[in-house]
Amino acid sequence: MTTMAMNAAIRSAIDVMMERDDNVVVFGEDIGYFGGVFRCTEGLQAKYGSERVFDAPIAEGGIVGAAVGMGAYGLRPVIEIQFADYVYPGLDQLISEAARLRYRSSAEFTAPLTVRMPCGGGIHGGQTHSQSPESLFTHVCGLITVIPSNPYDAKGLLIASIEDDDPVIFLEPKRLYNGPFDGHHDKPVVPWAGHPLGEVPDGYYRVELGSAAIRRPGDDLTVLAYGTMVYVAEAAAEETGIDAEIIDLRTLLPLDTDTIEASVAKTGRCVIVHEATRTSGFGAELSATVQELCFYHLEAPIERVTGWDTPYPHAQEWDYFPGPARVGAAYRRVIAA
Amino acid sequence: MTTMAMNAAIRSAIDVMMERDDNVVVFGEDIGYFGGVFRCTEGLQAKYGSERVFDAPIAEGGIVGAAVGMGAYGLRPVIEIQFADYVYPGLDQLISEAARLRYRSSAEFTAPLTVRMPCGGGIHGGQTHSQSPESLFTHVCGLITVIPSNPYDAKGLLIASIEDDDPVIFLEPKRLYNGPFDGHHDKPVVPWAGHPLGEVPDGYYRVELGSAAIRRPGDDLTVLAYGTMVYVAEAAAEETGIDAEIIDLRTLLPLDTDTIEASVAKTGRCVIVHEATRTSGFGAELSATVQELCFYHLEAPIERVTGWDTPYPHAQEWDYFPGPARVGAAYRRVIAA
Amino acid sequence: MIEGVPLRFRIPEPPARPGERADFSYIVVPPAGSARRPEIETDPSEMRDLAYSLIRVLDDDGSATGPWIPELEPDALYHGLRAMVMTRTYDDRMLMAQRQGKTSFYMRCTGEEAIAVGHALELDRDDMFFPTYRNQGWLIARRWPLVEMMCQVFSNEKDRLHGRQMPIMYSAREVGFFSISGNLGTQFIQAVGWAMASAIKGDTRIASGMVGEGTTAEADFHNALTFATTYQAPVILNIVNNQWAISTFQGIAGGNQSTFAARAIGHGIPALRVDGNDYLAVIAATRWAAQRARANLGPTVIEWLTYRAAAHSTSDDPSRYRPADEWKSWPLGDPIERLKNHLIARGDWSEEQHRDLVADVDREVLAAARDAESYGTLLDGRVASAKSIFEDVYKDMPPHLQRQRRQMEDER
Amino acid sequence: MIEGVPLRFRIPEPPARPGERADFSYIVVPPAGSARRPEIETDPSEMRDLAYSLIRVLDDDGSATGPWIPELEPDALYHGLRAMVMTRTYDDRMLMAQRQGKTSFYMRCTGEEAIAVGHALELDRDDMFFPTYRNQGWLIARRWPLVEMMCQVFSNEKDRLHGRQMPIMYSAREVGFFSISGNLGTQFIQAVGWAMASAIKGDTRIASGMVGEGTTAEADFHNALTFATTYQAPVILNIVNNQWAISTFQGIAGGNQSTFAARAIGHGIPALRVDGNDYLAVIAATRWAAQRARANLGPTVIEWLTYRAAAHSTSDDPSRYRPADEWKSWPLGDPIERLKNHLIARGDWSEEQHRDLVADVDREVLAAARDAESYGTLLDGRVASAKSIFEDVYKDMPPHLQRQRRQMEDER
Ligand SMILES: Cc1ncc(C[n+]2csc(CCOP(=O)(O)OP(=O)(O)O)c2C)c(N)n1
Ligand SMILES: Cc1ncc(C[n+]2csc(CCOP(=O)(O)OP(=O)(O)O)c2C)c(N)n1
Ligand SMILES: [Mg+2]
Ligand SMILES: [Mg+2]
Repeated sequence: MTTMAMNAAIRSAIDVMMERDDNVVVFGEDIGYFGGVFRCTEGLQAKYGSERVFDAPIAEGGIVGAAVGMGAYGLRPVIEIQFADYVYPGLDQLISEAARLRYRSSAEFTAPLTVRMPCGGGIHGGQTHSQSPESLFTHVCGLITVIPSNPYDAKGLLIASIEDDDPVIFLEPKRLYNGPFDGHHDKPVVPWAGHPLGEVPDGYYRVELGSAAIRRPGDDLTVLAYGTMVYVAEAAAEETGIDAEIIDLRTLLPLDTDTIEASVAKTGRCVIVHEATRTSGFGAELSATVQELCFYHLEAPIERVTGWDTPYPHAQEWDYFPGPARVGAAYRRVIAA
Repeated sequence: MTTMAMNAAIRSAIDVMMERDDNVVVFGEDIGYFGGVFRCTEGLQAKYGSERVFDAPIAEGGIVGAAVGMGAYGLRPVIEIQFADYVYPGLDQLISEAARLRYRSSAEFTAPLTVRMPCGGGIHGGQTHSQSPESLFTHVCGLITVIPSNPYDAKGLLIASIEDDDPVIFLEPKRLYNGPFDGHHDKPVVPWAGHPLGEVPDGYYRVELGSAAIRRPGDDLTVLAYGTMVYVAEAAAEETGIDAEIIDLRTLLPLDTDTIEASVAKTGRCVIVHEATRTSGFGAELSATVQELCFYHLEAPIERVTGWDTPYPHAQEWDYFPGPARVGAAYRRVIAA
Repeated sequence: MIEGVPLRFRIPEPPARPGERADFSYIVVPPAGSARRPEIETDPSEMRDLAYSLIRVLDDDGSATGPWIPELEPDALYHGLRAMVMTRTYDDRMLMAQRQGKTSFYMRCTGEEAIAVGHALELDRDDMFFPTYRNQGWLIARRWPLVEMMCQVFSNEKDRLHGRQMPIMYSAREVGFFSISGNLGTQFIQAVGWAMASAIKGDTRIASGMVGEGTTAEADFHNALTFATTYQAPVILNIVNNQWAISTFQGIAGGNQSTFAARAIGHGIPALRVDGNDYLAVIAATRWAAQRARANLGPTVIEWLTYRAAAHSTSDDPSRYRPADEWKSWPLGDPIERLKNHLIARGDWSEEQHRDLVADVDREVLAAARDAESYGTLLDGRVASAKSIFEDVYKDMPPHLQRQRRQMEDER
Repeated sequence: MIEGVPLRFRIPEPPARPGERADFSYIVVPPAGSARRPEIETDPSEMRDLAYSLIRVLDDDGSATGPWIPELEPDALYHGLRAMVMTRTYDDRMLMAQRQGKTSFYMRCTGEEAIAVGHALELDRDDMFFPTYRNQGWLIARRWPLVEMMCQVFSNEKDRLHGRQMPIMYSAREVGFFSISGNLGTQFIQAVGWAMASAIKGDTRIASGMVGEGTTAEADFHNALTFATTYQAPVILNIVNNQWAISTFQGIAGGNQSTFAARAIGHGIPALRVDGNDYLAVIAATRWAAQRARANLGPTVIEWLTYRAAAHSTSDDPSRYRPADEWKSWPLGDPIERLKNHLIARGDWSEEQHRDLVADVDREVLAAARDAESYGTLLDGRVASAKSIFEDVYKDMPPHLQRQRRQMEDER
C-alpha cells in the first residue's frame, strides 16, 4: 500500500498492465517523453521504450482509428484524449467503428481499446477544458463507460478496463487528480494523502466494471453520483444533516441497477447529481431507470442537480458547477416533498 | 394546396426560402445536379444555379465547417448529411463550433445553419442507414433539434428552421418520405395522397419551432412520440382500443413541456416511443421531465418503447423496429398498472 | 494591386451530362511502358513525378512492355483472369437476385475487377486488407467460398454475420479481408494502425487499405497519411479513382486540380499512379509497394485509374447524371478483355478457351447460388434468429441486454 | 523478394532533449533573396519548388535583397516594428498578471510576432482572419484597444465576452478577427467557408486562416484544403511552423518527411515556405497570396518557419522536454531584432530611438493594464453576472433556460 494521487494511481495501473501484457501500448498527444499534461504517463516511456509509449499527431480521429486497427491486430491500446472536450473528432471512430466492430464481424474482429480522457470542470478551464460528455457514450451500444472518483478505484477500474475485450471509455475527473474536491473552491486544497481511498496497492488488482459503491449509507434519500460529484454530495449531506445514502456509480454502462434499486426501495427518495448539462445528460437515463424500477416506492419526485444548459463559462465557474449549496437545496426539497 | 410527399414538401420549403432570401445556399453530397439520394433537392440547381445549390466533397466535417464559415459571413446555409448515420465526422463542428459560436463571441458571430439529415429505419438499410441519433443533439446546448412526421409540418418546420438564427438539426424520418408508415411492413405502402397532412400550401408558411401537436386526443394515457413512431402509436391505439392521447413532439429542443404536462396531468399515464436505442435515448429525458412535472399525477410507471440497445440489424429489422405490437403491449401494461 | 474585382464562385462540372457526348479528354493516356520504375530504396523526394505519370504495362495490342513488366507464371495470369471473370459473373448473378427480392441491396464492381483481384493475388496470405464495398474480387481471387459470400448477401441462416450487416459487407479473416464498414474512409487509418501494430511487434505482415477517390475527402484519409508517414508504417494506401462517387464526379473531390496520387507528396510518401484496368500493372505496382513495406521503407500510396462501369448500387440510376454510354468511351478499356488479349497474344489462350472459361464460371456461380439459396434468402425470411441480435454487442452480454432479450421474447 | 525481415517501428525524435545541445541542423537556411518570385498567374504545377525553398528578404546584415522585397513606406515598417514590440511587451505584462492571479491563464507568442503583425497590416480592413490563440499581434497591429484585450484576459466586468471564454480567446469583428475557438483546427475550414460565401456573393473580401504545424494533423486541415481547391476559394491558409506543439516536436506531425507547405501540392494549391521571423518576407508573401485570392486565382498555402521561444502557455514548462536555451540557437533569429537592424541599416532608425520606443510602449501597456484592472480581475471577482451565462446560448432564451435562470436565482 502506498498513498497515491489519482493521476499516480492511473499511471500505476498502466504500468502494472504494461508489465503483465506485452500487447499493451500507450499513445496520445504529449504522453510520451513529457508524460502527459496531467502527468498520467510520466516515466512510462523511459521504462518501456518509445515503441510502446509514444506521442501522437494532434488528430483525435487518427488516434482512435489507429487504435482500432491495432486492436484488430491483437494489441491492447490505451490511448489518451488530452481533454474530453477534444474527443469529438474521434467520435466517428468510436461510434461507427470501435463500438460496432465485434457485432458487425460476428466477433471475427474486436476493438479492445481503453480511451482515457480527463473530464469535468473546476480548474478554470472554460468551455473547452471542462466538459463532461459521458452521456453521449452511454447512448452508444458496444461501448463501456467508466468514471472513477478516487485513486483506489481509478487503478482497479483502469486495470479492469484494459483487460476488458470491449472498448472502454475511461473518464477521469481532472479536478480529482490531486485530491478529493467537494465544491468548496475557496477552502484549501485537500490532498489524497490521508484519504482512505488514497491508499493504493502497488501491484495488480481489479475493481470490476459494472458495480457501484455505496460511499455513505443512509436512510433519508438516495443520491446517485459519480466522479467529483460524490464529494459534493457528501458535503451536502454533512451540511444539511440529511441522512443521504450516496451511491458512487463508478461504471455508467453497464449500470449497477441492483444497487440503485435496493437503495431507492429503502429510502423512497432520489437525487441525481452530475456536472454535465442537464438535458439528455446521464441523469435523464438514471431518472427514467429509477422510476421504472422503483415507481411504487417513490415518495417524492426524483430531482436532478446538474450543470446548467449552457456552455461551461470561465469566470462564473462556481455559479455553473453544481456545488454543495445547490445539491443541499435539492435534498431539502426532496425530503420536504 | 397541393398533395405532396414529404420529400417534395421539403424541397418546396427550400425552394420558397431560396426565392425569398438570396442568402440561402444549399449544398451536400449528391444534392446538386442529381437532386439528392432522396430527391429532396431535385430541380433546385436548375432553378437557382450551381452557385447556390452545389455538390460537396464527401467530408461531413468539411460540409458543416464550411457552413459555419458561411453563416459567420452572413449566408444561411442549408446542408444535407446524406444519412444521419454519417453525421459523426461533422459532430465536432456542430458541438464545438456551430452550437457555441454565438455564446463564445457574445453574438458577434453566429451560425444560422440548417442541417438536414434522413434518419430512422424501415428501409432495410442496416446499421449504417437506419440510425436515430437525435438524443446526442439534444444534449448539446446551442442546437435546436426538429423532427417532422408529415409533409405539412416538414415544410412549415423547415421554413422556420431556415429562418431561425441558431443552428438547427433537422431530422427527416426517411421511412416517411413517401407515405405514413405504421410499422405494418407487410401491408401495401400507403402514399401521402389522401392523408390530410399530405395537403401542403404551395407558398410560404411556418410551423413554429418548440410546439408539439396532439395527433389523437384521448383520455386513457399519454403517448409521447415523434417521426415515424407517431403512426405506430396511432396503429397501436387502434389495435388495442385504448384511448391514447398521442403527442407528436415535432421539436425535441426546445421541448413543448406545456402540452406534455397538460396531457399527463389529465391521463395520469405515459408511454414514450422512439426508434433510437434505449439507454440515454431522448426517451430518458422525456421520462425524467414527465416525472418531474407530473409526479403527483402519475398512476403508473412511465414506459419507454424503443429500439433495442444493439446496432440496427439488417435481416431482423422488424424485430428491432418498435412496431404496433410492442407499443400496444406497453399501452396495456401501463393501463393495467 | 488588383482590387475591387468581384470574386467568382466556381464549381467543377463533369465534362458530360446525360444527353451529351462522353468526353474523357481530361484523361491523359501515355504509352504503355513509358513510366520509369525506380528502385524501392529511392528517396520519396526523387520520385514525385510518378504521382503524375501513369504506369501501364499492357499496350493496345495486348503485349507487355516497359520496366514494370512483372515476372509471373502463366498459371498466375490464368488464375487472375478466371477470378476477374468470376467476379463479374458473380456480380451479375447477385444483381439478378436483388431484382428478384432475394436480397435488399447489391453493389457491382464492373470494370474495376483487376484491382482487387491483382492486389489479392500479389499480397501474402497473412497480410491484412482493409477493403471497400467494391472489393469482392479479393474474396473470389482468394477462393473464399462463393456460397459463403452469397449467404451473406442473402442474409440467410448460413450467413456468418447473422444477418446483422447489409449485403456485401463481408468479413473474412481467414483470407485477410477485414470487416467492411458502411462508413467511408474509416478503415484507411485502421489499416495504418494495424500496420503500426505489426511493426511494434516486429512481425513481417503488412497491411493494405483501399478507398474510392470520393472518399479521399474524408478526415480519415488525412489521418491515414499523417500516421503512415510519421511512424513510417508498413502499409499500402490505395485510392481507386473510378471517376464517380455516386452522382458526383472526381472534380468535386478536388481531382481537377491535381491527381489523387499527389496527395501523398505533401506527406513525403511515394505515390504511384497506375492504370487500374491493366492487370499486369496492378501486379507490378502492388509488388513494388509491398516490397517497400516489407523492407522497412515505409508506406506507399497508389492511385488506380479506372471507371465505375455499372451503377453505384442497386439504389442508383447513373443515367440521371452521366451519359448512359460513357463507359464505352473510357480510354483504358475493360480489364478482362485486356488480360484476355494479352494471354492470347502470348499464345497462352484462345477465344475458345475463354468461352469455355466463361461457361464454366457461369455454371459454378449458378450452382453456388442454388446452394446458397437452399439456406434461405431475405425473401423467404429464413434468416438468423431475432434474439441473436443481442449477441456480440459485447463479449459477455450485460444484464440490460439480457433483460431486453427476455422482453423481446415475452412480447412475441 | 525481400521477405521475413522483421518490421521496425520508428518514432521521430527531436534532435535534442533537456541537457543536450540544441541542434537545428535540420533547418536549412538558404541565403536571403535566393527564392524566386513567380507571377501570381503562374500555374500551381509550375511552382511546386516554392514549397521546399525558403523565402527570405532580410539578410544577416539587415539589408533587404531579392525578388520578394515588398514596396513599403518607412512609416509602415515603423508601425510594424512598434506593433511587434507592443505585442511582446503586452505578453510579458499579461504573463506577470497571470503570476499574480489576476487571470487564470495566458499564452505568449514570443518570437513569432512578425507573422500576425505583418499579416494584419498587409490584408485589407474588411478581410476576415480566422486566428489561433497565438495571433494577438493582429489585434495590436490593428490598434484594437489594449484595454479591451486586457479586460478579456482579466474576465472582468468590461470583458465584452462576459467572462464566458478563457483568457486570450478574443473576438473582435471590427478588426476582422474571428472569435477564437479552443479547439484546434476547426477554424481553418470555416475560413474557407467564409471565403466561399464571399465568392458566392460576388464580394471582394477574402479570408485568411491560421493553424500551428501540430494542428495540420487535424481533420479540418484536410477539409480546408479540399474545399479550398475544389471551389477555388479566395483564402490564405497559413501554417505557423514554430517547431513545437506543446511538448511534441514537428516531426510527430510528419515534419521529418516533408515540409508542411508541401501538404498543398497534392491539392494543386500553390504553397510558399517563408521565413516567419523576417517581417519583410511576411509582408511580401501575404501580399502575393492576397493578390492571387483577389484576382480569382484561388487559395494559397503559406508555411511560416519560426520558433516558439516561450512556454506553450502558463500551464507549461518547456525545460521538461527541450533544451532550455534552444531558442538562442534558432537560426532565423528574433523578428524584432531583425526588423530593427534593417531600419537602422536603412538609416531610418537608431538604437536610441528603439530604446525610446520600448520605453514608450512599456508606459502605454502599463497604463492600459491599470485602466483594465480598474474594471476588476478574476482575483477580485468583479466579473460578469452569474445570470448572464444564460444569454446568447440562443438568440431568444428558450423556456427551459429561463426556468434554469430562475432556479439559479432562487437557490442563491
Ligand atoms: C461517412 C459517409 N458519408 C457518406 C456515405 C454515403 N456514400 C456511400 S458510397 C458514397 C460514394 C463513394 O464514392 P467513392 O469513394 O468514389 O467510391 P466508389 O463508390 O466510387 O467506389 C457515398 C457518398 C457513406 N457511406 N459514409
Ligand atoms: C482538438 C484539440 N486537441 C487538442 C488540444 C490541446 N492543445 C492545445 S494547443 C496544442 C498544441 C498545438 O500545437 P500547434 O498547432 O503547433 O500550435 P502552437 O501551440 O505551436 O502555436 C494542443 C495539443 C486542443 N486545444 N484541441
Ligand atoms: Mg469513386
Ligand atoms: Mg507549433
